[in-house]
Amino acid sequence: MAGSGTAHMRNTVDSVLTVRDLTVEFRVAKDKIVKAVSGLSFDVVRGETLAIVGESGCGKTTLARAVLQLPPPNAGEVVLNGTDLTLLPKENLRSARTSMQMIFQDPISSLDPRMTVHQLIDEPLEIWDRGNRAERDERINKLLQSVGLEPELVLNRRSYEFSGGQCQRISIARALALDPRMLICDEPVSALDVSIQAQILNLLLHMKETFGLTMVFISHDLAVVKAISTRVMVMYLGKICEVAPPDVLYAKPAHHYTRALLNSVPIPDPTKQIRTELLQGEPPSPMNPPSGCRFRTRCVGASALCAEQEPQLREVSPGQFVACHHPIV
Amino acid sequence: MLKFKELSKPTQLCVLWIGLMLFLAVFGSFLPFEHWTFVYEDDLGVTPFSPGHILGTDNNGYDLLTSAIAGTRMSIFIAITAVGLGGLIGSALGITAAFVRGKVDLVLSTAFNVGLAIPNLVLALALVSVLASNVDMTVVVPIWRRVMVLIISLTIVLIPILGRIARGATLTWSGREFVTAARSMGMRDSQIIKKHIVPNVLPALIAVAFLAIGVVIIAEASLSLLGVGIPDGGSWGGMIARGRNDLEYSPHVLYIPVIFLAITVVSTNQIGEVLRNKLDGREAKV
Amino acid sequence: MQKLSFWLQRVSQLLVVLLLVTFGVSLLIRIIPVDLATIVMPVADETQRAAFRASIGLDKGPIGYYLQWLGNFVHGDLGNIYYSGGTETVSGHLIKAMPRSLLLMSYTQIFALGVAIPLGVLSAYRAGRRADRVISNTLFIFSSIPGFAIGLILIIIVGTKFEWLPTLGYATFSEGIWEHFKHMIMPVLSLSLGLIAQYTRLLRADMIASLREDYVTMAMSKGLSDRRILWRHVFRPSSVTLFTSAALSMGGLIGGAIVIESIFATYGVGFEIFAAIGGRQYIMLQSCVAVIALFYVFFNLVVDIGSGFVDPRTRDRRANA
Amino acid sequence: MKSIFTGGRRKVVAVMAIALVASLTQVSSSGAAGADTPKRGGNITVGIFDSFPGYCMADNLANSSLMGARTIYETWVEQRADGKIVPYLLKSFEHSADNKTWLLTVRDGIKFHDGTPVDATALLLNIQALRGALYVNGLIGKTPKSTGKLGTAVGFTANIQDVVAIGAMSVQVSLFQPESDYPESLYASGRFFARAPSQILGADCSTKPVGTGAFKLVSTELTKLVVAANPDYWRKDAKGGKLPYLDGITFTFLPDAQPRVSGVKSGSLAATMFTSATEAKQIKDLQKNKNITTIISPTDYYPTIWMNHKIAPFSSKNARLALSHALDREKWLKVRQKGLGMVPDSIVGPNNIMYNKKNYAGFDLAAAKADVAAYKTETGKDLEFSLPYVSASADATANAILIQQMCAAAGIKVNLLSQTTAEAIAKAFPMQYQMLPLLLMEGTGTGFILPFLVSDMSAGNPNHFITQIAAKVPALKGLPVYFGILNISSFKDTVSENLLFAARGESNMAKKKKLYQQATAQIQAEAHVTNISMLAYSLSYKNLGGVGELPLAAGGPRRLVTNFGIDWTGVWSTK
Repeated sequence: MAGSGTAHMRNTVDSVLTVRDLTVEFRVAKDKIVKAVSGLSFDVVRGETLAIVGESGCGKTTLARAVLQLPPPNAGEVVLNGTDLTLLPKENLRSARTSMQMIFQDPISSLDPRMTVHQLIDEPLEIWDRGNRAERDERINKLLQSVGLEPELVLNRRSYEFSGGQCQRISIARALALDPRMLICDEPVSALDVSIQAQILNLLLHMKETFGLTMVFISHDLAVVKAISTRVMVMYLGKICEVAPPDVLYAKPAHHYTRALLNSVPIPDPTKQIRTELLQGEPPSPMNPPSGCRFRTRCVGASALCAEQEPQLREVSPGQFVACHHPIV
Repeated sequence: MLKFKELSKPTQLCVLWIGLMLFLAVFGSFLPFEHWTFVYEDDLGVTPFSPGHILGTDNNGYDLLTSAIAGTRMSIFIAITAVGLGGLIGSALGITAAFVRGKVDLVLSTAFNVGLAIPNLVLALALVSVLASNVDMTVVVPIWRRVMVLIISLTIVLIPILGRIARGATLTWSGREFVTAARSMGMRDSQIIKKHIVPNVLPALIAVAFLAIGVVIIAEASLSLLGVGIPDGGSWGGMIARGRNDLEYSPHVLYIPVIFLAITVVSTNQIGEVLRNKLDGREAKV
Repeated sequence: MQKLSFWLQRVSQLLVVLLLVTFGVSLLIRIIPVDLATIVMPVADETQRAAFRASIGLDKGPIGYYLQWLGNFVHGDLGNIYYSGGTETVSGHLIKAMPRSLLLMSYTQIFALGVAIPLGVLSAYRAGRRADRVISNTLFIFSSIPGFAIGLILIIIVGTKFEWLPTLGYATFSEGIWEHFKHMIMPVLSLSLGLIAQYTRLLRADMIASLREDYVTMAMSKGLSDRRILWRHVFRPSSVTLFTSAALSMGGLIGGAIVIESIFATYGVGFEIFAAIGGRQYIMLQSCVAVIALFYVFFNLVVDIGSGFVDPRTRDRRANA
Repeated sequence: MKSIFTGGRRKVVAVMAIALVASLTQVSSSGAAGADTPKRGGNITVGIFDSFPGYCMADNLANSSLMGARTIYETWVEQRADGKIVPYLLKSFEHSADNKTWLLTVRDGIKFHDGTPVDATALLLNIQALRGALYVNGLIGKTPKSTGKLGTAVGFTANIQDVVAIGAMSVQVSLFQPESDYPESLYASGRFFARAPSQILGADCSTKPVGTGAFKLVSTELTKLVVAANPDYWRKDAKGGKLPYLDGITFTFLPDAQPRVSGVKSGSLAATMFTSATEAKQIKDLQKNKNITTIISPTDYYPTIWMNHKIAPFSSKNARLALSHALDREKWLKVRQKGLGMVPDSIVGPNNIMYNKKNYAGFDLAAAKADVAAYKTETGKDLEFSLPYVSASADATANAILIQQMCAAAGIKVNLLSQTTAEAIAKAFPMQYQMLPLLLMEGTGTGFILPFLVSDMSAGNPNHFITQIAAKVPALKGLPVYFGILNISSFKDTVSENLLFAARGESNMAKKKKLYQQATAQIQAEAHVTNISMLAYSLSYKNLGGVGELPLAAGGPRRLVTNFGIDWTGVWSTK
């Protein structure tokens, strides 16, 4: 049922980021192509937080990196503030990237172990020559304070002296150093302890308000994105399954995959009956995805049609778009 | 990063020995000794601790202390130059291959594999013998040119070894997210290599380079022993080659250069090892 | 299916390496600024030299020369050795020399592994204790003494002082098994001491890592004997790395063997290469290097196949590397 | 300076005396071993320091590999211990009154290894092959081309005008110039052996040696010669028993001294040869070893420094004298040869008929400096030359460095020119170096010395067949160069040349000696060639009996150890 389509696109002037027909493929060997992202489109409106959710390996991270042109996608366009990044020459791309920063999954690996916190946060400022030494130092202090770190205590220490949560705070401070309009968070909390997760999520929400950010938030965990997102997009094997506001999606999922994902979230209430429809088996290989709907091999509602024809996104309720031949009503 | 006092006793000794070797290599020629080929005609093949010859003489009448110092200069010079050049070129190629990927990587990796498919010593022998052949066989090839040929050959041998290590290390490091982060910040590739890749790859390469110095010293000695080194240039290998024919009755002529060589190789290996462990230790913390 | 294509790919990769190595060496020989015929046959007249040039394709360009050499090589014609009295074929020399070198290297490997395995297991079992320290430090020093120095010292002590072993030459099996081994002991010792250190260290590190694995703790908690755990659960998985490294060290061994064979006058492939260089028989040199590269590539393949069968993870790791 | 000089010399003499006594005692000790009865059987390995490039006329086997070849081959004549040349495969040689015609008669009943008889035809073919007659004929299409190319033997035999068979067993040699000691030329210091006609005319002349010797070829390659006993060998031991005693010998090429020393000590080698040119230390060490017998040859080998007269700087007499005066021969003998050998005071040794100290430019630093200054005045240049040396040998390198230092002291700059042995030999004939130290002259006679000191061994005779054919056939135009190819200094001194040829023809020994000595004085006055030392060869062995005991076929003892080692026919293994 996972399929293509552009019905969910809003095409407003407020779109900060518009992605159309994005395709990313890797050649791993001769005649072996991993189709990580296939003809995917979405847009992000100013001030919005788009959550992209899916199982590990569904192409979320690839998608995020392709948006940043790291590496550039094989096809499709990525329009950021009215500029198609895929058409930009290298040098212009370099400066265009600054308005869109990324937070990574592994907080430790995203910081160079050889550099002090001061050097780490100073680095983007230095690249773009933002202000003189004193101005930059002031900005670094402010950024650190805003992410909840005490500048005097941390400035001259190196990343391996910090915990994961602290590293993620440093990453956030660094990402914000260039005043980006947009922040792409690639599973920023999945490597952290649950207690720290909430702190970082709150920090991100706080930062979003303070800095007026537009965010793309990637996660494999529907529970995490519930509080933070304004729109949720569910992905399966490089395709979109469903796009909807979180309250609609959580209450009334229209796609069998979304429902299965929701079912896998543990329910803290022991009185509630355990829902039966859980995902079975492993996702198929992205090298050789199923025909028609890519989810059909694991779908309880699959029919012959699903194998023949790829479902297109269509609106099933206001703001809720689903790519399925047999949506749950 | 590494403090001398924190090192273990044996490692300290190794560092001191290497320091001594470097001192002899640099200032050896200013010491008040005759040239190493000076013939002490009344002291042929005297044993160590003889008056006037603390390490004895060989059967050519050469003083072994002076020879060893001259040998230090030549061997250390050859080793450091070859490892330096090989490391520089090898790591440049290795880093480029791993960073650029794609066709460049394919070409360079294949080139490394080709270089590695020939055993070191065979490659060095072939290179030295081909490169050192004089165009006009009645024209003398000066010592400095033969030293150059030897260094170039050993460098060529080292390039694929060090290149492959640099490539591997770069692959690991350039996969780290801070490299992606730097890119997303708008950093130029050249800057990323300079600021993030090289500083992270370098320590591992330096550790390997220390090990490579030992390899080069032994390779040079082997070449000298086979008679394609610098026989009249005075290196440890040359001393061993000279001492080899006398080993039945003047074994000290063989032992002395072997001791110098072995202690130096032990020292560079030990220092390389310590450096590597130090780096591994830090890596483990990350 | 996938496996087959993996092997095909691997073999074709190695073939490319082989072709490039041989082409590189043939180029090397073409860049000698002097007339090759004059160098290879200093004692000959112009007609002989001209015939020589034509016969090996020196009158053609570098690629034509290489193709002709390759054609001959594939057909087993590795060229000739020229001297004042006539010619000898390189293949004739190699056929005689090859078994000696292969035997020398096999004995060296067997001996090195035979010593390194117990030492490695012992020092891993006793990691950090006295036995481990003594083994590690002794081997560390041994690994820093070049093989030829060990060989020369052995000659003084074992050969001429006590007259226990012959100091040079090679004895075929037909001259007696014991005679054969007597000639091999000292060269094998000189070549293997460095390897023993290398293997022991490798095995020790690998086994110490394995000893920390959960399944070992599990086995211990089941109450299995130390000996059984050590050999069955720890040594077995570690041995793959060891044997891989052993096969890959063959190339280095050939290099070391050149010096050792010239000291002990074993007249193996190493000595042939040395003689080729000493006599400036560059055609012979080219063919010898090609043969060695062939062996190197062969051992690489053996490693791939071997480790692929023993442990599929290794194969994947190697394929990714 | 002077006192050191004489003191050193006294020391040298003392050392020489010791060496001589030592070698004599060893001869007698091996004589004592002769009391044992010979033991039959056994295979031994012998270490040598030269390789086996081939066995045809043009393949110049070097000294120690000649020892191997001479187990297969025998010479027509032999040299007795006292230096006299006596018949060996020949029954007799007779000469005409003018010493220009020699009748050589072959011994009866000897067969080559291939079963063909040794007769007049075989002798004739051997001499013709040496002269190059077969080669020349081959070129014009009469005999197979496989007879090989021309060798330096052409120079040795250039005085032969004609050679014809007289009956089944005799050959008559006619000479252009008289030679009162022609058999010495036929001996050529042990190099002109009897090759079977099948070998000479066969396609494998270089690789399939067929002779009359006590051993037959099993296999040969560059580095190794394997021979096995010849069951039909013609000579018998004192009791009429079959010879040889040994089943077989393997001669192994071991260029470095160390494997040979440890080989003979450990028993891997039954015997091995050394040269005092580079291996005096090893010889002296082995002399001290009680289990090993070491025999040293007389110091009858005169390694010469050949200075190329065709090119600068040694086209100048000043340069030649400077080099000759600069060489501190006392120091050389002491340092490089450990006293084993002799300080030369003539271009040949005292046992040689040509020995004459007159005009010899010995070590004299002041004179050397004066010569260098004179050279500078003459040419306006500083004296400088390249010294070729075999860099693969550490000892040869040390030799070269010492010469360099000695020259530096006199103000002569020496550049060391690294070469392989094969290159050095290839470039020496004809000479392409500025100078080259090379052992060529040897012995007590002049048979192996004269060709190196005259410009044309045929004395420019227009009747020589090569000269005649070369005038007609364009392809052979360069051939007469072979008459003087052995004179690698490339000098032509008519005064000394005439004296040498006159001496060669003279029958009166006193007159002959005087003429030779005059020639030597002339060559030394012009410093055409010089030298730095005289040297010896040695053989060390263990568990062998009968070394040097078998007398010559014509009676009398053979010379014990020479540059080609010993005769292996009567040797047995005591192991």
